[in-house]
Parts: sequence; structure tokens; C-alpha cells
Amino acid sequence: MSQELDALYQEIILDHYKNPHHAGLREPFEAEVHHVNPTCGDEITLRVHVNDGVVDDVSYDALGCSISQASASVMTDLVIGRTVDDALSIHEEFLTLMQGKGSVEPDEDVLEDGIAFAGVAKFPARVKCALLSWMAWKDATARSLEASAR
Amino acid sequence: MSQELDALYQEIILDHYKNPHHAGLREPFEAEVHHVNPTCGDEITLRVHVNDGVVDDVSYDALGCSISQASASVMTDLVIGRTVDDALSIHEEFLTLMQGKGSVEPDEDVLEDGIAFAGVAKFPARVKCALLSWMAWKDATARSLEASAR
Amino acid sequence: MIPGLLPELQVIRKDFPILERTLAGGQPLVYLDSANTSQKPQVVIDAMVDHLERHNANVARAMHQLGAESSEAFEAARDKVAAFLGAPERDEVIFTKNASEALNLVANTLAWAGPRQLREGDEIVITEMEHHSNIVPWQLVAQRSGATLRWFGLTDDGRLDLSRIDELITERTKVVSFTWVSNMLGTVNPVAELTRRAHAVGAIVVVDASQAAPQLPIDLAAMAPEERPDALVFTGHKVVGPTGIGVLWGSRALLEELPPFLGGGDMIETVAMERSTFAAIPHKFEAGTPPIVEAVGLGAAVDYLRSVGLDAVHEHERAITAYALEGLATVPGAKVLGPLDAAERGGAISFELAGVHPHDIAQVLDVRGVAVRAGHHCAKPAHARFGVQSSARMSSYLYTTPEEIDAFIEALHYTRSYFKVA
Amino acid sequence: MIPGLLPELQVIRKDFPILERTLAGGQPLVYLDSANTSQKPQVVIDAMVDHLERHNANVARAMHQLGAESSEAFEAARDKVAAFLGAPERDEVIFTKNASEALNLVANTLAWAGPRQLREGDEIVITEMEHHSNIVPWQLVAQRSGATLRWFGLTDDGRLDLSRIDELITERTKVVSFTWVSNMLGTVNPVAELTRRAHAVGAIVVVDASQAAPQLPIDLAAMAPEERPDALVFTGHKVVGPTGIGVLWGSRALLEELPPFLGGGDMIETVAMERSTFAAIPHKFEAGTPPIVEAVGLGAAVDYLRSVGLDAVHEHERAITAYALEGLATVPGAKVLGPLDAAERGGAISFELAGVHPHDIAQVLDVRGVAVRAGHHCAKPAHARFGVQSSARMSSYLYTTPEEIDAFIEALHYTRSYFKVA
Ligand SMILES: Cc1ncc(COP(=O)(O)O)c(C=O)c1O
Ligand SMILES: Cc1ncc(COP(=O)(O)O)c(C=O)c1O
Repeated sequence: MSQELDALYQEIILDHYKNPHHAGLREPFEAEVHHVNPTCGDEITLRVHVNDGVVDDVSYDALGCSISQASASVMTDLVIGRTVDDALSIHEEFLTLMQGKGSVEPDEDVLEDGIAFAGVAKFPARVKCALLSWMAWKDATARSLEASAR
Repeated sequence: MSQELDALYQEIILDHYKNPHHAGLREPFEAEVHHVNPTCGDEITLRVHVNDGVVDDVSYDALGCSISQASASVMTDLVIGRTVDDALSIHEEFLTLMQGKGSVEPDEDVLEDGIAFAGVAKFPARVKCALLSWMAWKDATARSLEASAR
Repeated sequence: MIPGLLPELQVIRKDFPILERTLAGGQPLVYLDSANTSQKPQVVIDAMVDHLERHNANVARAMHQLGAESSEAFEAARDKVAAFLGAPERDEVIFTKNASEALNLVANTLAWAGPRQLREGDEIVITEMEHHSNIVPWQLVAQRSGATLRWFGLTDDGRLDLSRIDELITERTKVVSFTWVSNMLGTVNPVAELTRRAHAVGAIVVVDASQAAPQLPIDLAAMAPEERPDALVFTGHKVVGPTGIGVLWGSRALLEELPPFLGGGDMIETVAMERSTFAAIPHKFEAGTPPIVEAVGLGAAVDYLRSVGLDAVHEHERAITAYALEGLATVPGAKVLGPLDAAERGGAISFELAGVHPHDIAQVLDVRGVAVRAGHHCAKPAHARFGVQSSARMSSYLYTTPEEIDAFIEALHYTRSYFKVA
Repeated sequence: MIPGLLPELQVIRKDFPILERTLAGGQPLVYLDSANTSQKPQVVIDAMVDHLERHNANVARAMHQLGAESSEAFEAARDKVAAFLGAPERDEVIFTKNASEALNLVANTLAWAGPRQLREGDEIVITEMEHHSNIVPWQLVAQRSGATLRWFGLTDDGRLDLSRIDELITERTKVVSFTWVSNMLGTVNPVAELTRRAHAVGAIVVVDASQAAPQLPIDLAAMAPEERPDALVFTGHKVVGPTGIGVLWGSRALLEELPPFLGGGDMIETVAMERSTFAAIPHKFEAGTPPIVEAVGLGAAVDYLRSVGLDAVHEHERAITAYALEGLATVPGAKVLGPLDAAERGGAISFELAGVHPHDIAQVLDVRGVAVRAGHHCAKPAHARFGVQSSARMSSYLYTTPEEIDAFIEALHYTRSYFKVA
């Protein structure tokens, strides 16, 4: 029983939950988005600052369960400082992991702490929690790029 | 098989169907109504002329199956020339017969040819056909009385 | 044997428990009212029972194991329906309560504020052969919006009269809504051509596939975009699925432009006292607890039809319909309403029998176990067009046998003799 | 034994096949999510199967033997629901697809032309504890009609704040709509008093009985006319019936004043190209093929509840709720939202657990087989009122045992230890 739970609530996840990285809303930013998980009401407000093709900062204010909060924290670790292209391909990889129903082997070199979410993929109801911040980031990034293109 | 049908399609019914009594729309009248059976689309336009508490005339134009047409014919036979009160109590008796699911014994002294409809009560889908003209008559009579009261 | 019949017809009949029933007087059931509602195969019933006995929970909102199972079954049903229609995207499939609600959804949301809002001067075009469910919503919405309702007329042989198409489909036309297959006349309408014409003037096209989905293969994704309708509806109970569920397929573009229809649980993004925002499709249009066990049943139903093969079902319908039309030609005084060539029509055949009212035909047939429909079949304007107040209708499906058609024709002969029409 | 429990509890449990299920890891199911949807007894499932296997046909329009059987079963279900509600007239019972549609039906038809049409300056009063399904329809209709939406606030202990009733219910008020029992707080609202006040200013009253119908005896005919709501809705799947069906009861006076809602088959009197006229109630509001097999299931469901006895069900709920509230009081950091006295509330208990997010509570419980709901329970404004974004909710029903409550409480203790909140 507790094994099953431990597969979901990896230490890494609980650590990020208790001490989220890059939390809070900061300036500068080109786009701010607000995403909601309509099922349970989890919310995130997220800002992206892209500079010269690089994700310079991602800041956020999130309300939600351990999985959704930890995921936001891990996501910022993974994308801040990367080029948008690299960050998008990490996003893609995380998405694949989450939608794999537990059959996808995560690549630690790419996903780092994100591999702790491999267990979440086996809990269909929690996949949305893990993806909330990632979807918000993707949306905000697209808008940032649009904003700078204008 | 044919016995079952014969219980529904009594000779009397088929006779009235082929040679309906009092058919056609006539003057004078105080009220004209148009009733429809929404299920199958059977229609009747019916006029009532009440004079001094007596049903002087009932005239009608009906489109419908043998049961609904024969019922209109029998109804006019039964109510024309009666006092409104007597006619209403015949209406009541016919309604009771039709809603009895075949368990009500009809009184020939009151219903005359109407007793032929006893078999119809066993065919729930046809009860509405038999009642269409009677309902129209009751409605028109109520309106006639209102019209004369004004 | 008649060519085109389903080779495994007797096996298929075994799938439908009700076909074993006998009626009053020990008469076997000859069910020829499938255009009204179809019978259900065991696998549909079993899927529903299994769901109710083992997996029942609310969807989306419930995150426990039963909730996950139920949500998965419900969303899998959406995938199955999307595959059945060849829908470009599975999220374009909206579950409603029946085809009527689906049509009302489109009509009503077009009348409310939004980029496609109907206004005075706008025109809605329907046809004289529509089912009431594709007439009344447009009448009500025309009344409320000030738009004008216009009608394609019918030719004497029961086809759409396309000779006035240029007058009917104009720059003022905002919506063209029509049935793919008529439930009264059996006519199969030219979806591609009408859609192309409507799209050319910027109108959206709504197709009522309530009678088409049961018997024609549909592949939306394979249609040329200019010939693909913007919305298409059908109803669960006519495709061997349960009542209580219908389907609206709409293109993402259209569904995103339309405002929400019913408000409530599950169709929201967030609700606050000041205002609410709405979920993305499909949930935007699914307010409240959806028809969960019905979706499970419908999913099993469309999978069943696909396993038989819609081409094969279509062939079978055509063969049975041709056989029935031949049979009707032997009955003196029988007159078929609608096209007489089975190759160009669906499986519902409405007819008159001189000297006997349709109700009385249906009654005599019923005593012999033959179930047909009598009345206006929810198509009063089409009846009025042909100057008849009502008609009788026989309609077959994938379980119908030639022997059942024989019983039907024989019963018509008997009806004539019973009512002494000579 | 706890007083008030159903004496035949073990027998009742046997009626519900799903309660025998085990979940992942062989855990027995402890289903505490009945306010979300209830489980179904065998008699409901069997009634549906029997209908599908032996009596399936369309209703009203089909006049053959199967059609007569199906129509009779469908209309008998209306009689059963009428008896369940103590409805003054059986024709006042309208079948919808769920409670949400029923609420939307009333809201929308009030916004359309008719003697009660909502206009600018008119006010609609709801409450802060409503389910989204009794909020969003009024928001949308207020927007479209220009009417103003006003709200009863809540007291800190989760009751309606009636101190402002004179400001809220005024001559401008046209509709007062509120839930009888809150699905989040469990609060039971004073229907009679609110209705009397609303009627005194000429407003109509709509009661959302989605949570009341499963657990309180309802007898509309026995209510004093001035205290009897004008409309009341509930949903099939919460009263041990199937999904895909809901009920709107409305007084004949109100239903006759409202214009039709959806247009289509079966709700018409006659349809012509120029205009259509509409059937009498209940059919006026039932467009298209109704939820037939669902009505059959719902009829069996309300008969089942009546055979157990709604008073006994209510007693049982109260006993279990009291026991659960006691148990929760032993869990450090557990905080119940809503009234703490079981005698004054329904069977849904929303709570927080300090240091653990509701989602995570539900997850840990689920691994132990205990199914509860986490989130906003479609009541975001009520959550906002109490400054919480979400909560966990356990909800019992007539099949819930004290042992299940023990398992739930134990699982909460385990949750605290698992997340190391000390
Ligand atoms: C109080 C209340 N009102 C309305 C509803 C909506 O019911 P449904 O989702 O069946 O339409 C629910 C349940 O979800 C409820 O608890
Ligand atoms: C062509 C057509 N459209 C619409 C409908 C309406 O379907 P439903 O009654 O399931 O809403 C029907 C069937 O009754 C139909 O035959």
C-alpha cells in the first residue's frame, strides 16, 4: 500500500512541494497566463521572460496539490536558462512521459528531477495535476514570442 | 387473430366509419374548435350549437382512422338533442369505458352504439383515437356556454 | 438468396435478444420500426450492465479508482464515436441527450451573442422533408432572432427540388440545415453538393444524420473541406445504442465560435460571483453529469456496427428495401411515398393503402406481430406536401430478413381483405 | 449499535452489486462519494435490462404492441416519480437529461417572450452555496435578459445569512432559486420560509433538490400552497437511478406560462411551414425521443427508495453523518466546513486537513480503497466564501456502514502520518 503511494509521492516530489523553486511572481516578463484545472480547481498564474531566444525567467503563483506544485518547481528548474527550442523539447519529453500510462522510461539526462514523475503517469487522475504548470508555461512562452515579434 | 381484430373493429364501428352521421360543418354554432392527436396527426374541426341548455347541433370535419371517425359519428348521435347536462354525463360514461382497460361493462341504454367501443379500451394506443371527437365536443360545448353567457 | 444480404444474418439476429420475443397470441415479432428506434444487441446491454455493476462513478470530477475507470470508459466512448464518424478530432464529439438536443444546441447558440449571431435579414434554409426536430428549433430561433426561415421544396418523386437553389442559397444565408436521409421518404440528399454551395456563400451547414448514421458509412475526415458539413448530429437509440444519448459533431472552428449552451457543472473553467469562464470543447457543451452509462452503451453500439461493417449494413438495407419495394408493388392500392429505386434511398418506406387508414393498417399488422409505424412520423410538412395527412411506414435494419418482409406483405394483403377493399 | 441505522443494512448492501468489488491491491471498496453519484441496486439494473431485452420501442409515436409496452413503462415511471415527490399532478413531472438541464430549462424559458419574461430591472436571487448548475444558467440568462443576479451570503457556520432577506427579496425579485441541501456544506435550507417570502413579493421559487431528493422525504402536495415551490429539480443518478435522466417538477400554472424550451419531435401539437403549435405538459417540454430506458430505471429506483422508506433513509444518513463527524473530531488538524450538528445537515461532509492538500488526501484514501471527492465540488463561490480553494468531501448513503466510516477515519490518521504532519 505504502509502496504504491511511494511510487507516486517520490521524495523528490515532496521536497519540491515543501520548498518550491522559483516561486512567486517577478518582473520583467512578456506574458502572464492564468491556467485552471477545471476538474479540481487547481490554479496557476505564470509569467515568462524570454530574451534573445532564451528562457530568462519563469515565475509563478500556484495553488494546488503536491503533484501540481512540485511539477511547477521542477519545470522552472528545467527550462530557465535554456533556449526556447531546448525547453520546448524538454516539455515534449515530459508530456510523453506523463501520457505514457507508466510505460515510458524517463531519461534522467533530459528530465533530471522530472523523472520522479514517472510514477504519476500510472495515476490517470493526477496527470492533469502534473501538466498544469507545463501547459501554462508553453502557452505563456508562445505569447512571449508573439509579443516580442510584434 | 381475426377474433382479436373483430373485438376492435365491431361491425357497428365499420358502419359508422363508412357512413358517418352528422358529418360536415354547419351553421349556426357558438363555438368551433380544432383538436389534434399529436401522436398520429388525426384532426377534427368541430362546431357546437347549444340552444336553451340543449345540444341542438354538432357538426364536424374529421380526418383520421376508422376508430376516430366512427367515434365522432356515434358521439353526435348520442349528444344531439340532449340537454347539455345529460350529454355531459354520457361523455363521462364513455370516458370511463375508454379508460377502463377493458374492465368496464358498458351500459347499452346510455351509450347505444357507443358500446361497440368497449373493445377499443383494450388497445391503449387506440383510446386516444376514440376520444378525440369527444374531447373536442366537450371543449366546444364549454366555449359555447361561455359565449352565450357573455 | 437475395444478393447483398448480410451473410451471417442468422448469427446477427442471435445478438438481439428481443427478436426471440413472441407477442399476443404467440405471434413471433416482426420488427419493422427501426427508423423509429433500433433494437439493441446483447453486447450493448452487457457493456451497460458491467459499467453499472462494476465501474459506476461520476466522471471527470471523481479521482478515485472507480472515478478513473468510469472517466476512462466515458472518454473511450468518445473515441469510438469519433472513429465511427471519421471525425477530424475526437474533442469535436459532444454528447447530448438525443439528436433533437444537438440540433437545438446549434440553433440556440447561433441566436446568442457571438461572431455568428443570427440577426434580422439573415436567412436560415431548411427543407420540406425535415423531421420536426430539424424544423421547430429553427422556427423558434428565427422568431427570436428576427432571421427568416426558408425552405427547399420537394419534387413529386420525393427529392429536394434543387432548381431554385440559386434563389435559396444567397449572400443572406447564414445556415443551411438538412437531413442526410429522410425518415419519411427515404430520400438520400446530396450532402457534398449542398455543402459546397452553402460554403460558397459563407453559410454554415448542419446535417441531420439521424437516419444516415445507422446505415451509411460516414467519414468526415475524408471529405473535401469545402464539402464537409460544419456540424452533424445523430441519436444513440437508432444506431443500436441506448436512449438518453445523442451526438453533435462540430468542427473545432465552429464549436469554438459558438457561445456555451447549457450552464452548470463540468462545462466551466472557473465560476465566480461576478462571472464565469468556460472549459474547452468538448466539455464546454456538456453541462452537468453527462449520460455516462449511455455513452458506454453507445460506444459498444458503434463498435458493433463497425465490426459488422457499415458497407455491409448498407448493402443489406438496400437489398431488403429493394425486396420490400417489389413486394409492395404486388399489393393493389399500395402507393409508396418517395423514390422507388432502392439504390437511391434509405431503408424507411412510407406508403398508403387505398381505402384503409394508416392507423388501421398498423393495427391489423400488429395483430399479426408485424410492427410498423403509422402517422406523420414527425414530418408533417412533408406529408402536407404530398397531400396526405398520415402514412404507414415500414423500416428495416441489419437484423431484418426477407421472410419478415414476406410476412409484412402478406399482412398487407390480409388487411385489404379484412377491410373488404376490393 | 448506533441508533438510527437501517436495521436491514446488510441486506440492503447485498442489493448493490458494486459493493462487492475489490480495488487495486485487493482493497475492498469503501464508497464515500454518493453525493457525487450513488450506486445502483440490482432491481434498477434488472428493470433496465428487461426493458432493453423485451420491451424496447419508441414511445408515444409507436402504436404496435412493443410501442404500447414501452409507452406504458415510460409513463408508469412518471407516475412513480410523481408519487415520490408527492406531486399534485403527474403531468407536472418533466423528464430532462439531468438536474442541470432542468435548471437551464427554467432559466432559459424565463428569458424568452412570455408572461413571466425577465427584463432589465428584474432581479434573480440565488445563494452563495449553490452548485454551479444553479449559478451559471442564471448568470447567462441575467446577461441575456438584462436582469440582475443577487446572492444570499453565508454565515461563518455555513448557513444562509437571512439577516438581509428584506433587502434581497423585494418587489423587483422575479425568481428565487436555491438548493434545499448544500452538496458542499451539507446545510439544509428553510424551503418553506424562503418560499413564503418570495411568494409574498410575487416571485417564483425554484428549488434544487439534487441533494435533498436522495435523503429527505418530499411531499409537495402536503405543503401549504404559499410555501410550495413553483419548480423543483433533481437528478436520476443521485437517487440510485441511472445517468441520462433528471426531473423537473413544475406547478401546472408555471409550466403553462413558460414557452417551450427545446423544439422537436413529440413536443408539438402540429407543425406547419408557417408556424407550429405545442403539446400540453408534460410533452411540451420533452423534445425528441425521451430517456426511455432511463425513466424505467429511475422508476425502479424511486420505488426502491420508497420501499426502504425515505424517513428510514434520512435517519440512517443522520446516524452515519453524526458518527463521521465524531470521527473527524478525533483527527488532529481536520476542519469541517458547514454545520457541525448532524441533525441540521445532509450527508455530505467537506473538510480540510491541515498540511495536506485535498487532492493528496483523496489519493492516500484511494490507495486504501476509500473513495472520497476532492476539489471544489462544483461550488467555487462557497469555497471562495470560506477562503479555501478546495476541500475533501466524504458522502454516505443508505448502504454506508459505521465500519466504512471507521476505515475512512483510520485512513485520515494514516494520511497525516504519511505526509508527516505532526
Ligand atoms: C446541489 C446540486 N445541484 C445540481 C447538481 C447537478 O446534477 P447533474 O450533474 O446531474 O445535472 C448536483 C450534482 O452534481 C448537485 O449536487
Ligand atoms: C431524421 C431524424 N431527425 C431527428 C430525429 C430525432 O431524434 P431523437 O428523437 O432521438 O432526438 C429523428 C428520429 O426521431 C429522425 O428520424
